[in-house]
Amino acid sequence: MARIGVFVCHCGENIGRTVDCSVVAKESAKLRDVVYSVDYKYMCSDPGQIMVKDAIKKHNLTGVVIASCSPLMHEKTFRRAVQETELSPFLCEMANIREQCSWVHEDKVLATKKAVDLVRLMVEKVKRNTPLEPIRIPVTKRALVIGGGIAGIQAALDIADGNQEVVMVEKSPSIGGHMAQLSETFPTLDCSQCILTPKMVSANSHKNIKLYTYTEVESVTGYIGNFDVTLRKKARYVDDSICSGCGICQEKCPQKKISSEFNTGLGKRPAIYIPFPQAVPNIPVIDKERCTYFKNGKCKACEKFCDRNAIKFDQTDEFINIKVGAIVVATGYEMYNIGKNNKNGIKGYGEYGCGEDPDIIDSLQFERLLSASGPTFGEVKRPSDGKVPETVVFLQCVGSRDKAKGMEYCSKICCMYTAKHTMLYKHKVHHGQAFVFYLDIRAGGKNYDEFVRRAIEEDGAIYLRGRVSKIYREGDKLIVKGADTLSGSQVEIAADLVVLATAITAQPDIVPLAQKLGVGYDKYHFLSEAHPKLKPVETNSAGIFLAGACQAPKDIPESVAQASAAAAKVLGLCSATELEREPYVAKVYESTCAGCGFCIEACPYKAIDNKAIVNRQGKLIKNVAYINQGLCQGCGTCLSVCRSKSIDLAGFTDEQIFSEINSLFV
Amino acid sequence: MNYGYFPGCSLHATAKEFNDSTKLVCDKLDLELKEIDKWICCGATPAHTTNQELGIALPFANLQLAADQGFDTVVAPCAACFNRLRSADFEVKHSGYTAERVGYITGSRTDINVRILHIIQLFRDEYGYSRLKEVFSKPLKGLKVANYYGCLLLRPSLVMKLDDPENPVIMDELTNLTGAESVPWAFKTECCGASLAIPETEIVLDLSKKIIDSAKNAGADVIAVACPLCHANLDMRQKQIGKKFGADYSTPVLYITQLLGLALGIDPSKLGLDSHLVDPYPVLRAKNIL
Amino acid sequence: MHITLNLSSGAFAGEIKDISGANVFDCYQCGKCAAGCTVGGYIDDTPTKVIRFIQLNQRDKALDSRTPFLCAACNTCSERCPMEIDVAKIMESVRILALKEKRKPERDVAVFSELFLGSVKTTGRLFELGLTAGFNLMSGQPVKDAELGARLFRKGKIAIKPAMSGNKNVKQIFDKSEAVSGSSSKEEKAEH
Amino acid sequence: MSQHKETIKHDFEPNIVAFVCNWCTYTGADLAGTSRLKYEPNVRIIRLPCTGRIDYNLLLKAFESGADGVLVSGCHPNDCHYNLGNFHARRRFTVFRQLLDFVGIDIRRIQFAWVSAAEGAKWAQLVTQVTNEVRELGPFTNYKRISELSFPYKELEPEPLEEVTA
Amino acid sequence: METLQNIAQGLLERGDVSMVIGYTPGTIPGKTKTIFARTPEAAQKLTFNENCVNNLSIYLTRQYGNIGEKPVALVVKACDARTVNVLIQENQLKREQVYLIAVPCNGVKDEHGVEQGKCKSCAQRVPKDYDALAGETPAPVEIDPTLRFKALEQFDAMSPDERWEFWMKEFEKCVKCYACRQACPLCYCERCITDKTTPRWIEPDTSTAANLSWHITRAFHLAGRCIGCGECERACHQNIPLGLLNRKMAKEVFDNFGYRAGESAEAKPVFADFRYDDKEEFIR
Repeated sequence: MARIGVFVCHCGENIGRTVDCSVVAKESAKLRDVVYSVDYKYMCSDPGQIMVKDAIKKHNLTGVVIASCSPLMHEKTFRRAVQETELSPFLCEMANIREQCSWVHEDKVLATKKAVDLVRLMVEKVKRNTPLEPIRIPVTKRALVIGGGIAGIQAALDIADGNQEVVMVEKSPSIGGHMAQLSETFPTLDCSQCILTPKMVSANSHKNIKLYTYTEVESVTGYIGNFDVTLRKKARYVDDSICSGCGICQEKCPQKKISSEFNTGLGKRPAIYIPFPQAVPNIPVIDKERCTYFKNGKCKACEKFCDRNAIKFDQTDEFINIKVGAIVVATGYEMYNIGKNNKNGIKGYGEYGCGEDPDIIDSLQFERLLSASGPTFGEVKRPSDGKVPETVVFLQCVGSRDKAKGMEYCSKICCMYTAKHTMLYKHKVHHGQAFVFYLDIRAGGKNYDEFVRRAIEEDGAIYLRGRVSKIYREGDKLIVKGADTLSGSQVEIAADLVVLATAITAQPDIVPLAQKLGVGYDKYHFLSEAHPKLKPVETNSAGIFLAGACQAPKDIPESVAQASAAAAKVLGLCSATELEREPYVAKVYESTCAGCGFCIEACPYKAIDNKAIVNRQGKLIKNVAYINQGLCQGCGTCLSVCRSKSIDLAGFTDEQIFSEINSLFV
Repeated sequence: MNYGYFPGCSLHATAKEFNDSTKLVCDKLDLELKEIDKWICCGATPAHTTNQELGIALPFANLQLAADQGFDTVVAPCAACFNRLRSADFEVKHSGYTAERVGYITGSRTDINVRILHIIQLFRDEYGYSRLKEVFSKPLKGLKVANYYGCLLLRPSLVMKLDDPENPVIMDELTNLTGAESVPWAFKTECCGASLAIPETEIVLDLSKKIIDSAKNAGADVIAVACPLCHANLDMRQKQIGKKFGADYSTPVLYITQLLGLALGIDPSKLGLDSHLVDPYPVLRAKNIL
Repeated sequence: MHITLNLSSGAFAGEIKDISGANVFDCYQCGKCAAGCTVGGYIDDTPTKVIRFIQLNQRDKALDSRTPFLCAACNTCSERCPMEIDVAKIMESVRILALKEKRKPERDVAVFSELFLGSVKTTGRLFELGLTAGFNLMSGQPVKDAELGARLFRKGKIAIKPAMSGNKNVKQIFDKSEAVSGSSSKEEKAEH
Repeated sequence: MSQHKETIKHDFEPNIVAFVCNWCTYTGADLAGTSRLKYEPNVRIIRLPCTGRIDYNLLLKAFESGADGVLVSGCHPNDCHYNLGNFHARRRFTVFRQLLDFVGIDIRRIQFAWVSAAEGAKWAQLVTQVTNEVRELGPFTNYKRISELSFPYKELEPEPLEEVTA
Repeated sequence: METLQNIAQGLLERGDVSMVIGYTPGTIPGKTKTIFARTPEAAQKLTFNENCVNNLSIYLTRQYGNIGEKPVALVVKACDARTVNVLIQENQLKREQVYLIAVPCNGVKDEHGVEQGKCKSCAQRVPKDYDALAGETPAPVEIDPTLRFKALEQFDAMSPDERWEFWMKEFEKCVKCYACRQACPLCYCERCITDKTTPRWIEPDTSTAANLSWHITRAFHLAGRCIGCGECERACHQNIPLGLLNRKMAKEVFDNFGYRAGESAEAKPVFADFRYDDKEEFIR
């Protein structure tokens, strides 16, 4: 016979204000099998927990219902308390009378009635709970870091320094990401490459880091502690074990006029190329689409001149299988392009000429113009004719905060880097004038607002509060038609160069990866964290963590901080030899299973297989489903496709749910 | 297929050459336009900016007339009429509340389905560029044209659905088909002030000047338009503009249908080239087109 | 300029929403409409500011603004608004309300519309000569555009007689529109 | 969904059962609470790991037990904690709804929604909407009628013990 | 052209199959009964005519224990063969365990001489896949495929309440003899859900409510699986139009997922599968 105890928490005023807790306790006492019920101000406090423990002993309770906050909040607390008695922690259930009752209702009578119902449901459920044993799973002490930008590098280094192995994957030929493209960084104006390259080098040389560039994630299976990952190492056509990175191939390549990705189209590169001088690894890659040999079958200039015979035209993609225990996703962002050909749902800027005018550039391009390693060696020269622009107009919020273009969010970093741009521009072109069209200056951060003020006060940037309606060319000049809402006027500026702070958008190919990983994403395709406040680096897939701008627009300090946080999570995970997992897994009743195989097909984890039942003579009696408890994550999809009800799910058994429903309305 | 033709008030008065050229070109292309009997004014801008119901009921009444007369498509050369007809149709289709009111005002049913096309759409979508290319007999080689779309033809783009509101190409494509060269320029979708011409003439003079300047700077010999209001402001006001700004303004402004008519070898005087205030003949002769 | 704010601060915005369907609180005052406004050089308040007046419930300031009357209805603002607000329609609504209350901050434009519609009401179609002559008379500039008129006349572009006369159906549309419009939005508002 | 709505007394308060997944909707409902959004108190949530676990039996049983309305909610497509559970559920519900409709159960009484962990506001709005809609439909009496008709022996059940002894 | 008897005889003589399951004339005129021919002689008793209404594939399910080491030959009409496909899809059978003798079918009649509903809308004269064909390949016929769902149209015009009244009147008659289940070749579960007691999802009594619960379950369990052989309806002595429920399910599955049960033995069962872009207009 079940003996259930009900403990009703007031949560101070939080529950007590709307739910009459003493009534709930009294009503609970009337329920069949409830032998003890009580209400108390703070059940989660030490005295509250002691109360529960004492009652379990004194009344020989076989099950406990805590009516308080959400189980997502305190289930662990109370189960731990219960565990300290003789009772299994899985014989404790929570009735959520705070988040889903007292906080959302105002009528005390109805809220109390609902609270009583919620308790009754849980009493019915807990009566049918069984003591379960947590599942222990081994942990592979190796992490995968996807993405080799600053976030990925930082996470990899922190994990590696914590003495755990890291496999780092970068889809482009070199690590470094967007940060490698930047000139100086706000708010200190220190050189981006100067602070980044040492980290790139140590990521490459760290004994605990195995680096794969020009490599993508092909597939991911498994679960926390035990992921099986297949990587696709794309053919570089250069043997990275032989190549010394001398660069002679680049020099000899007859194709010289390919627009350089690293220089955002402002510079040129050959068909065989090292993306930038400080690239890590310093090994070239052949752009197959543009290579003369691959196109016409003739050339091989690079091969001829390579004295180490490192060029391998017959190289193919290579697949590498690795086992890891945790994954850090640090895939970064991409700048929104104002052109017509954009991702679905995002429109171009026809009013700004759809990016067809060479002197309307985006901020990343301007970074390259400012950068000493850039196409102009740090001199600000406009792309159309190489003239030094004397009037530069900066537009913030291009695409961002723009419902019509499909991006309603703030890109967060543009206010700061635009202020930086105006400063760096002024430092290089002393007689030049920078104008900035902005909507709001968002400069929250240490020394951030001071930085923007400096741009305005010391470096003379004129800030105009308003958007720009149209940009068009008139001879040598670009006419910028904007507004200054502070004076309530239209503003027209004849500019030499226009720089657009375009929105930070998710990586265009992030969705397939997210689906491989089972990580959620929002409508803008930024990856979803498990909790906006309390689990900012976790995802809803255990063992997979986020770092950097793949989650939302972020600046460098934030990306680095989140990367280190993700690394701490990974190290925490690796510090245990075994993981405990809630034993909510499904099991098959073989005697009634007809072996139809629906569950095998439907299982998202491929955790179910056929099992042949044979008699003593070895003759097949029948086939039934068999669930691998290690792979089962407990979603219960198999139950719903099982017609004979031959599968059940621990923790959410048919009987438990059935009696919950049955006790709903009395 | 025959099309219900809605000329609108201007085409029966100041823009009669638009009317003539439209009819001649369509005749030549065997596109049968039949004027909607007893059509009424679409109300233009004054109606919808004074009384919303009126601004929808007037144009919608014409769609009802067209439907009653058995037309399933209405063609309007005037950008303003086209805009009002499309807008009225859009509002009635998208709001039951509006439909009910318009039904009451016009005393006629509102669940009608009439396609509304601008004349240039007729050439693009119904006749087709490939066929057009074949029928042009007299290429306008060497003529540089600034195609001026203005506002009402394109915006609101959600309702007009004619072309890209910022970088439209339809008139340029037609121009290029005639053998003339359309020049890229910045003011093709700016507004000339249209309905303000009479009450706020000065504004219109300023706006029109900027447009003509931009076209001239882009190297255009003539400006092509598809709207009688644009034409009125750009052509008729050039002398006044010249006076106001102390410069000579004599850039011919032609209707796109006149250009097409010339390319089809239609007599220029029949196309109404004589009725412009800025005489286009000198330019056309200089380019050996006439 | 001084503005006092009080409890009923959303009232005017509601009125505008009933006519235009646009929620002025979507506007975050970015000024893109002002930036591209065709008549930006001639208006007193930018469209952004007119919307601000509506947001702040400044009925008089909005209705007495010349801007909605000088609006060329070219829709540039609506087309480019990042918040997809139909700004032109808001201007139209302000103007309709101003006319209803016989406010005419821009008399000439109001008179022109009146004459235009008057012409259409009596003849079913616009009689351009009558309109221009009438406007010039009423606006006290009888010889305005006279020279232009003479040139147009010579080109055969001006009809001397109205095209159609006395279309009954048109008069009915005008009368009923006026009646419907008078009762407008009130019931609708009650419904919401 | 106004925050400070005065409580209106209705003649009929519907009983609504919500079957929700643990990861998205249950968390979203928690978020509605944390954000102190107000909604109608008619819904009783039954927490399940995933919409994939929500078999048609549960929905049917809910109606049998006296629910006036049933709400099923889980993660948006591609957002499922278990990757695919909701896709399977979506397929089943598409057809099951039609079956209920076919035998004459008003399918406005059974509603489906995707509510993510971030959509507390959507949850609050959803519950209020569904409650109002079901309230409008009135009590679900179909089952009571067929049960009453064919349970004549119910009346023959023995009197409660206390009364006999008294 | 080979006759049914010849094929069967050959199979049994060669020992290719352990038995041939087919039809043989019954004792009552107009009826046929099942024969399990194990010898070449017995094969001569096989027959096929318009009275061969039964779906013999039920004898392939495990409960009958007919399948041993050797394959079994089965006489199948086009519709019966679809059932076999479903059984293969659902791991109840391997294709190599059954030898399909297809018989060209122009429609069958029940013992009262009534042509079956399924036949009126059936354009398939022979199965898609078989091992031997008894008789000649018949000329193809064209029948409007939407005819299958014609009978459902009457319900479109009815209100939910009217539909409820209609079905409750039908379900009221049910005595839960479970003949529908027993006759169904796809109800092969060893322990039917209705016999499960912990928990008891379906009340065992014969109140209309409990009957409704059973019939919803039966229909839904056959959704996307039932090929429409009609055995359930024929077995129902209370004449409950069970076929309508099955057909409705088939229609919904077809309309929504473009899937027809039994078309292929390789296809994934419709409810063990999904598409990322399945329709979801009904989800808020």
